[in-house]
This record gives sequence, C-alpha cells and structure tokens, in this order.
Amino acid sequence: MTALLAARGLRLAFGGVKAADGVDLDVRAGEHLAIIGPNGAGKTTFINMVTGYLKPQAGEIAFEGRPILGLSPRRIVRLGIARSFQLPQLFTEHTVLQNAALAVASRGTFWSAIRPLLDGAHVAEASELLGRFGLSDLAGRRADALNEGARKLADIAMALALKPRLLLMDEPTSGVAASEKMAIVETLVRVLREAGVTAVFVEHDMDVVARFADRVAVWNQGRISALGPPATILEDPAVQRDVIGIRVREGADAAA
Amino acid sequence: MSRRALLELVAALAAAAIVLLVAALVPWLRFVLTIAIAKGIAVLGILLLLRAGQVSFGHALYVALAAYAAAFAAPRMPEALLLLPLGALVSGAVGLVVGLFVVRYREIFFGMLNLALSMVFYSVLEKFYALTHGTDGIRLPAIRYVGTALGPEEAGWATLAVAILLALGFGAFVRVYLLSPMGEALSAMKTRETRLEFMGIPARRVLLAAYVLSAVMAGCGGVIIAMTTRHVTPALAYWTASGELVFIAILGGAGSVFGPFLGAFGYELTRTYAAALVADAWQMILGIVLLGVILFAPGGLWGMGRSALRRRPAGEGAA
Amino acid sequence: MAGDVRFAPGSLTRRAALGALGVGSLALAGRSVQAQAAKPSELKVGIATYLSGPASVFGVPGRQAAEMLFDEINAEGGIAGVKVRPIFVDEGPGVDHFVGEYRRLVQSENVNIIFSAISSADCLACTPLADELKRPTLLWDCGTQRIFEDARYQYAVRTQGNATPEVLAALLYVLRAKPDFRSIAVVNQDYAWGRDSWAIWKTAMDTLKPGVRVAAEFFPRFGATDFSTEVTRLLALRPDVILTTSWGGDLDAFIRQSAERRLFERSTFVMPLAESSLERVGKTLPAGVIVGGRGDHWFGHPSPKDPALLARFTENYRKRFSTWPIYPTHHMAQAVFAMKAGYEKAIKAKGGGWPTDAELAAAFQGLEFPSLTGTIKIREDGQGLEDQLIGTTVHTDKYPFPVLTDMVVFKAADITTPVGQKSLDWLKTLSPDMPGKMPAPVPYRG
Amino acid sequence: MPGWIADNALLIGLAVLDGLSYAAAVFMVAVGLNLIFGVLRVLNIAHGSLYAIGGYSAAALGLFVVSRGLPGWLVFPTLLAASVLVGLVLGPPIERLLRRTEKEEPVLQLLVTFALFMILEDLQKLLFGVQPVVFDAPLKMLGTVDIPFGQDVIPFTAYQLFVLPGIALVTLAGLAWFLRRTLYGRMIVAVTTDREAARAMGIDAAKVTLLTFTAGAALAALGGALASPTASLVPGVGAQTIVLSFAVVATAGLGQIEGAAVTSLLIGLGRSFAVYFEPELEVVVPYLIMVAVLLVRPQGLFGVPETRRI
Repeated sequence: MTALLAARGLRLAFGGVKAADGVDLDVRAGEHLAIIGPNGAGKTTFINMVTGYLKPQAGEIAFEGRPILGLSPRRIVRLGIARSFQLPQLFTEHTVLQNAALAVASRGTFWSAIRPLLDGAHVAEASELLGRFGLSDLAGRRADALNEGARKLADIAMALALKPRLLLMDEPTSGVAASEKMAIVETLVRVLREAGVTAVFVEHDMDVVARFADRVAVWNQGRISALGPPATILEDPAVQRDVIGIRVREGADAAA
Repeated sequence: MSRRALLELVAALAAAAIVLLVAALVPWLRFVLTIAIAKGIAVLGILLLLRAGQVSFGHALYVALAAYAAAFAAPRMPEALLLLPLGALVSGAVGLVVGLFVVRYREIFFGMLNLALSMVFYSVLEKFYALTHGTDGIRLPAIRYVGTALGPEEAGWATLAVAILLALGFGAFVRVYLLSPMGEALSAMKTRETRLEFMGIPARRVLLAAYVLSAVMAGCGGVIIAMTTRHVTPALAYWTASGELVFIAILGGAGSVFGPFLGAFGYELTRTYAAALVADAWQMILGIVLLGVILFAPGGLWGMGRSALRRRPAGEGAA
Repeated sequence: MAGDVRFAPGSLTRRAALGALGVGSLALAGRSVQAQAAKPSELKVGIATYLSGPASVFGVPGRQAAEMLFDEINAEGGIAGVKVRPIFVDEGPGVDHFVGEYRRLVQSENVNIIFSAISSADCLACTPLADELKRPTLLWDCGTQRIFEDARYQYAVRTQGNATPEVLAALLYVLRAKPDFRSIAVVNQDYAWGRDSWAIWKTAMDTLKPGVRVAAEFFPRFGATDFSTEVTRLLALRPDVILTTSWGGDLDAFIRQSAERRLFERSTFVMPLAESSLERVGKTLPAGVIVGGRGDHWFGHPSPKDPALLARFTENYRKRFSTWPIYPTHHMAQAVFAMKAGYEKAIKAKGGGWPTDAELAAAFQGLEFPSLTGTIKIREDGQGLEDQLIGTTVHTDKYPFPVLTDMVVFKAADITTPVGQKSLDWLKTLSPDMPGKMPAPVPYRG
Repeated sequence: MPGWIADNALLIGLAVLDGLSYAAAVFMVAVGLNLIFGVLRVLNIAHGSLYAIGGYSAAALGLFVVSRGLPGWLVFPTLLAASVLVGLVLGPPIERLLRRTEKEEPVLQLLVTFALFMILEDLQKLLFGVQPVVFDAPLKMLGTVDIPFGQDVIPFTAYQLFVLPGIALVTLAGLAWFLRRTLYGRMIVAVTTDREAARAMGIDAAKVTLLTFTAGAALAALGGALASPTASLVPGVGAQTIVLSFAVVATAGLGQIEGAAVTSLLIGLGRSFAVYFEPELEVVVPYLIMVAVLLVRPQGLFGVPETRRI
C-alpha cells in the first residue's frame, strides 16, 4: 500500500521542548490513523506542520508524492488536506447551514463566489452534508448557540465539505460530555467510511481510539515510539505505562 | 427574486421618491440630501469593512482623492458621466495599492495605517500649494450632464438624480455581494479568520476585494460631493472626516444596506438642525445623539426601525 | 396630521405627534424665497463665522461685535425703520457643510443679506453661490486676493482689503525701518494663508529689494503648539528679519517661546497679524516688533476720521465683553456699516422705496462707507479699498500690553492691486522707490 | 554620510536637544493612551479632550495660585494636582460608559469615545472660552540655559531642557516600577497580555479597568498641564494632539510603555531633524515612521505577535 502522506525526519522545538524530534510517519490511503500520546507531546504540532500552520525546522512532508513543506495552509487545503480543530473554529455569527455552505462554496472559483451563498447548489450540498452528520435540526441555529458535541461535528463537517482526500482531526471528542462521546464517534466512523476519506486523528480517549482506528501511532517525547494495530498497541505495557497510565491518573485526579 | 428582496427594492424606490419629494418641497434641503446620499455611498464601503470587523479611520482619503481628481479634471472634461468613473478609477487604483499593504493588518493597526495614509494625503494637499491652493481649495466649473449644460437649479437636480441612481445601484450591489460567499467570508473573517485559510479561502484577498470596492464607493461619493459643493478642500481628507463616515455607519446600523443611508440622513439632518438651533454647540448635540444610539439602540437607526416594525403587529393586535 | 393622533392609542400618539412636528417644521422651513421689494418686518442677516475650532479666536469676537452693533442699530430704530436680526452659522465644520448652511440661510431662513466668511475657502465657495442664488453677500473677513482677481460677481463685494495690501504694507514698513536687512526667515502656518502671504511677500521683496537671502522657510502644522525646534534653528541662523503671518494660538505660542529664549534680541520680527494677539501675550512681546492688524484697525489709531466713533466703539466693546476689540471686530463693524450704507443708498436711489435684492447688490458697487477709523470704498470689481496701519511695539505704563508707535497708515489705493490685474504679476512691476514714498511714521501719543 | 555628520555636528547636537524635549511631550500624551489601549483594547479618542481639559485646568488653577500671591514654586504641584483632579473627575464616568458597551462590538466602544470627544470639545469651549490660554509662569520662573554653539550660544528654556524630559523619565520609570513591582501593576500587565487568562486567574478586570482608565486620563491631563506653559490652548487642540498619539500607540505595540517611550523618541528626533534639514517633511514624519515600523514589525515595535491557539 502506498503512503498518501509521508513525513520524514520532522524536527521542531519550542524553546527547549522538542515537539518533534525526528518523526517519520506514513499515512496509508484509506486508513484511519490515531495518534495518541501524553499531553504536550507534540501531537497537535504534527497536524499543524502538515497543514502548513507551523514550519518544521527540519524534515520533509510529501502528500501524494508531492512535497508540501513551506506551502501556505491555503495551498495545502487546495491540494486535498483538510483539518478540524480541538477548539471548533466555527463562524459564530453565522448559522450552521451558512458555515457548511461557506465551506462548500470555498471549493469554487472566484466567479461562483459572487453568486448568493445560499443558492440552490450550495445549500443542497450543505444540507445533505449536515444531514449525514445528524445536524439537520440545528442547521438554522447560530453556531455559537450549539453544545460542544454539535460544534465538534459541525467543525468536522466543514472540513469534510472541502472534499479532502486526507482529513486531520485534532481531538474530535475532547470537551464533549462522556455520555455523548460514543454517539459522536459512531457518526464520525459512519460518515468517514461513506466518504472514503483517509483520516488522521489525535485522541486521548482509548475507547474512541479502539473503536475508530485502523492503526495507532504513539507520540512520545517528540518521537513515534510505537506504531501498529490498536489491539497490539493498546495492550503494549510500555504504552500503557507511558500514555494510557498517565491518562488514567489524570482522570483520577480530576475525579478527586 | 425573493419576497424579501422585492420588499427591499420597493422600500428603496419609495425612499428615493421621498427624497425627491422632500427636495422639491424644501429647496434648501436638496443640497443637504445630495451630500447625505454621497456620504451614504461612501459609508456602504465602510459597511463592507465593518462586516470583516475592520474599522478604517482613513477612508476620507478616497473621498478626497476622487473629489480632487474631479476638480482637476473638470476644467478639461466637465462631464459628470466621465468624472464619476474617473474618480472611482483613481480611488480604486490607489485603494488597490494601499490595500495590498493594509490588508495585512488588523484592528487598530488597520485603522491607524489608514488614518496615517489619509493624513499624509492631507499634508500633501497642503504642501503642493501651487497646485492645490491648500486650504483655499479648488473650485469646479459648471458640470455638464450627458453633454448638456444645465443652469444651477437643473444641475442640482441632475446631481441629486445621479446620486440616487448610484445609491440604488451600489446598494443593490452591496446587498448581493454581502449575501455571496465573498461577502459571507467577510463576516466569517471577523469571527474566525484562521478557519478561512484552512478552507482554502485567502482572507487577505477577501478583505482586499472589499477594500478596493470601498475605495471605489468612497470615490463615487467624493465626486458627488465635489459636484454638489463645487469646491473641494483638504478638509475632506482630515481624520475627523473619516471618523464621520464611521459615525454614520454606526448611527445607521451595520445590519443592512439601508443603514448607511439612514445614518447619513440622520447625521446630516441632525447636524443641520443642530447647527441652526445652537450654532456653537452642534458638536455636543451630535455627540449626545451618537452616545444615545450606541447605549440604547446599538443596532443603529436601521435596527431601531426594524424592531419597531416587528413590534407593531403585536401592538395592533392588542389595540 | 392631527387626525391621525385620534386613532393612535398609547405610544403611537407620541410618535405620530412627533412625526407631525417633523413634517411641519420641514414645510415651514421651505416657505417662499421670493421675498422682494416689499419692506420686510425685520431685516435678517446671515453671518458666517467660526464658532468652533482654532479660528473661533477671530470668529467669536466677530460675533460679539455684530451682536453689539446690531443692538445699537436697533436702539436707533433699525435701518430705515426696519430692525435687524443676526443669524449666525458656524464655519467650523468645513466647506461642504458651509455651502449647505449658505443655502439654508438663503432658501430657508430667507435672510436679506449675508456676511461671509472668515475662511478664504468659504468665501471662494460662496461668492459664486451669491450670484447663483442672487442674494447680496458681503465678504467680511477672508483674506485671499484670488476672489475678485479671478472672477467678477454681481452680488458679492468685499468690505475690507485683502492679503496683498496687508502683506505689502508690512514689507514696505520693514524696507523703510530696516533698509539694509540682508537675510530673512519665515515661520508661517501650513495652510493657504501662510503660503499665500509668503508668496506675496517674497514676490514683492524680490522686486523692491532683490538679493535678500531666505535663510529658512518653516511651515509648521496649522495649530502647532510647540515651536521650540524652529526657535532653536532661528537662534542659530540669526536672520536679520523673521516674518510670521501666523495668528491665534499659534502666534501666541511662537511669541512666548521666542521671547523666553531671547530670539527677539537677535532678529527683527515682522508680524502682520499680531495686533490681534497683543492683549493676550501682554508685555511678553518686547518693544521693537513690527506689527499689523489686517487693515487700519487699532484702538489707538493715530488719526481716525471720527475719533468719537472709534472711542465709543472701543469703550462699549470693552464694557460689554471685558476685552479690547481686535481686527475681526473692526472687520465686522465694516460689514455692518457697509450694510447700513448700502441700504440707505439703495433706498435713496429708489426714492424711498424698499430695494430688491438686485438693487441692493447694485448699491454696494462703488459704495463708500465709514469704517471705525476711516472710509472704505468698494471698487468696481467688488474689492474694498482699506488703508493699512503698521507700527512698532513699545511698552508704556498705561497698558499691560504693548502699544504701537512709529505708526504708518498706508493709503489703500497705493498698495492694492489695480482692477483687472493679478497680485503676483502686479507685485513684479512695483518701483523700487516705493518705500521712499510712504507716509511719515507717527509716534505713539499716550 | 560621515562627512555630512561632521559638517553638521553642532546642528545635530541642537536637533537632538530639541528632539528630546519634543519626544518627552509626545510621550506624556501617548503613554496614557497606550496604557488604556492595552487594558481596554479601546482607542480612546476622547484622550485628546482630556489633554486639552488638563491643560486648561492647570492654567486656570495656576493663574489662581499666581493671582493669590502664593509662593511661585507652588505652580508645579498645581500642574500635578490639576491633572489628578481631571483624571478623577472625568476618568471614572467615561470608563463606566465604556464598560456598559463592553459586550458590544469593539467599534461601538470606539464610537463612544468619539461621541465623548465631540461632547467634551464643546464643553471645553463653554467652560474655557475660545481665546488662546497660556500659563507661562513655570517657564519664566526657571529661566533659560545657554548651550554653546560654536562661537555662539543658544538659549534653551530650563523647562524644555530639564523639566519636560525629567518628568517624562520619572513617569516612565515610575510606571515601569508600578507595572512590574506592585500587585495592581501586575494585574494591569496580566489583563493587557491576556484578558481571558487574567479573568480565569481571578483578577477583577473591572477594578483594573477603572484604575487604568483613571490613571490614563490623569496622564492625558498631565500631558496637557505640562504643555500649558509653552503651548497655547485653543479649541481644537485636542483633535490635533490625538492623531499624533494614535500614531505612537500603533507604532509602539499594544500597551507597551517602553514602546511608547521609544516611539516618542523616534518621532521627536525625526521631527526635529526634519525641521533642521527638510522642513516640509515635518508634518508627515510621525506617519512615515509608523508606516516604516509596521512594515518591518507588523505588531508594532514592542508588540508580541499574537499566536492564536487553534
């Protein structure tokens, strides 16, 4: 299987903290790859580097065999890489439908940008997309009036509206009430499978990872310390100690 | 055309008719109304920028640029239908050059760079005294309309008519623009500019397009002002003139293309009546009006009118 | 409209009533503008002056003089039995607003005559309007010489001089008082008057005394408050003469900062507008400074035509406003006197009938009328011929501020650009013996 | 270039002296505006009016002190007292108005200050009249200092040479100390840097806002008070002062007092060099400096680039 995205030797340090310290990572076409790791390990940095928001100090990234390092986020999006955000980046003064429609319209050319945003084609596609995410009932609401779960889904829907071949998701379920979490994951799994999109997601919740991922990469101290199918990785004692264990303790602290 | 668009079109035409009627009934107001419409057109451009959350404290630059372009060209080319595109072109071209620079900045930096550039232009008008006559200004000759020389009275009417047509045209255009992805991207910029970039939309270019359009509209406003007062001075470019445009935008309300015109009428009429009532405290009256609008009706005159319209059916039901 | 109110319950009543009021006042405002030959019940005078911004330094004294003189005219029964009423408008907001105000004065207030304005830009903008709207207009204080040199107007005349004689008089005075000066520096405000007055001075100086070196040309921002850098530069340059046509706050600050740093000891100052600052700056302004007041205006004029008139005006003004009158009050008085004389002339020409606007406007052409200090004649081109008084400051015990000595009253006809010529061209034709022919200076008599 | 400097060494020396005193005057007006901007994120257009009213009040109080025959040195505390008074009387009500509109769009807050500017402009006229007001007792009391200039001497006023730069330095040092070493100062810095984080830490933002605004207003008034001995106060002086301060704030970077100091210095020196060597450029110097600085550092001289967390 060829790599859709290939990262080689990525290095990036903020002051003394090495967020990436020689990372090699391949994303295979069609897979759902989870990146797990302790907080502050640099997982989000990876997404930021791939999408052009941060520039690594060394290394290379190729998408479909084409180097994309140094391109602006905008160019990278146009090549077919979209992302969602840990803190959903919605246009808060717009309705959910407008958000989605704007994302749909953003694929268009300049002249289509002069047509009304809410004309037939944009709206039809945006509505259909929101429907797939189960957000139809909320389409008319302003984006700042949604609960966290719906905001997360809308955020991802907007990324998907760009028809990417690679979707990067930064903690798609963080901040969502535990009771809603699995429902969101089910929606996501279904929608992404239907769309046939390759997806990379950073996640802390091992249940989500287990349900969602085809492969898991463990990001620890700026390196990929383990990579493999969820069954293997999540059972690895070292991973449990370094990553999952910490999560458990954090959870215990929060509970106490 | 949607029902709402039709309704707005009817309202706009009715407003135009009212303006003409008032100008016919009260001759001296024709001048004030023409100036108000000219400023309204300029404020339409401010409205676009406000949508993106950016406040330019220097758009008087484009009003003045076009007004001076008209004043310089008028002796050789005294034709309204040529002066208007000329002013729009000059302002638009300078807007493009300046825009390429200022759209990289946001908020205070955006506002202050615009202010700085307009003040530089203001100084240039003073410094090149031999050409511009400084604060004395330049007088425009009588302007022809479609090649016809008109008497002062008819010229006044013609300018008002041109102003109204331009206002209707730009109003309709801005309404369409704001509802298009380009326009929606402006307000999207205000809330989440980074997201736009991650959607492949070049935020700076979205702002640049709006900026150039706003310069063009300010330019058209400037030419109308020049043709109406027939005397241009550097005061057109002073920073308080830019502040006035923002003032009008907020007074009218940024929620609709009607806002700028409501604001401009409100502003000019308040100023005129305040000046007539208390010649040496009109500023204070304007200030108090503005403060009142911000504190009690932050949606501006448009927002006030709309909520009054919304409330009315209920009121009638009760009565 | 009242009928609507009946149907409207609650809050609507108020709204409808307000609406009715609004329309009512608009309609009232638009009443006929065709007031003509019938004698009016009162004579309304629109007066444009600065009531806001830095130029209110002149605008407010102008208004005060108008209020006082209008009261005096009314106390004497008005003009031909008609009481006069001033309607003031503020020039502060700028030309585009002022043009609207001018129209309002004519078309809504339906004034009989307009006094306009302090700002040259306002005068340039409104003179064509005067002809367009056919309303007699007296240019009462603006300085630019361009108005009647560039065009002719039927309805507008100027009841005072203009920049050319005002600046030329000061130059002639310097050429006589300090004939061998070799260098000059200028510190003028950066706006039309500052630039124009320097152009006039420079052109005339190059004709009358070629070869004077211009050591520095400063045009600080209009409204500048800090001149310390300019003062330092001038202290280092030591020009023989320093010219400044600044006025108001700018001039006051410049005088104080120069005095404190002894610049007055190094150079001879020429300040053609300083008469209006004398009382404020007081004896900070040293003796030996050449001062003018845009005309032959000063309460201590050496030879007023009607000494009682000047004394009475000065005294009444001081009593009412507790300050000395300055040149804008004189200019306002000239406009008021011109209005009175113009009406009387027009009424006489009509054998006692009330004149139309056109007849009144015609009466102003060639009119001679008294000023507080002399007589002013309006030339056929509409320009007023006003004498110019220039003097040198001296300190006395009688006043807490400098007074003028070695006063020269220049005859207007000698120093005003002839009809049909442009100032800058005419100044190039002056003959070098001109300073020698000026009247003898008159010393101060306490 | 070195040749030119050698030829003009003496003049350059004078230009620096002039530039320093001008810079001090600019700094005194701009620093309060910058402080307020840092905390409230509002460009206070009424700052110019506070400057003017400060100047008028100082002149009025000073003239009163002199007319009563009180000891001359009292005029200096009078300048300070007038400024504090103006800050205390006008600062809190304006701040209240601004806080009322806090939830609205930023442009509305800006317009609130524009409205206040218009109101205060006329109020000032009603209170103090239109005739230029000067109170030059402090200037005269301190006399002049002769600076050698080749064979010549150039008198400078001691006020310009020592008092203005001195007070500016004391203000700068005092503010720096206050902001770094005191609790309230640190609260102000915290709110300036990150309002949300400061709130989350339990800082009473309302209190900080009130304190900052009052202090900023007093500083504006002090700027006016310090100018009153040399400058003429006339209607409209506020409008002209405020644009210059705007340029300083944008050039300096958000709320950075050191930035305001350096920018004032740049503008002061730039202006005096312009007057010496290219007078026609004088008026546009501040704007040219601003454009140049922002071209190189888009966040202002001392501003920290805002990295948005996404």
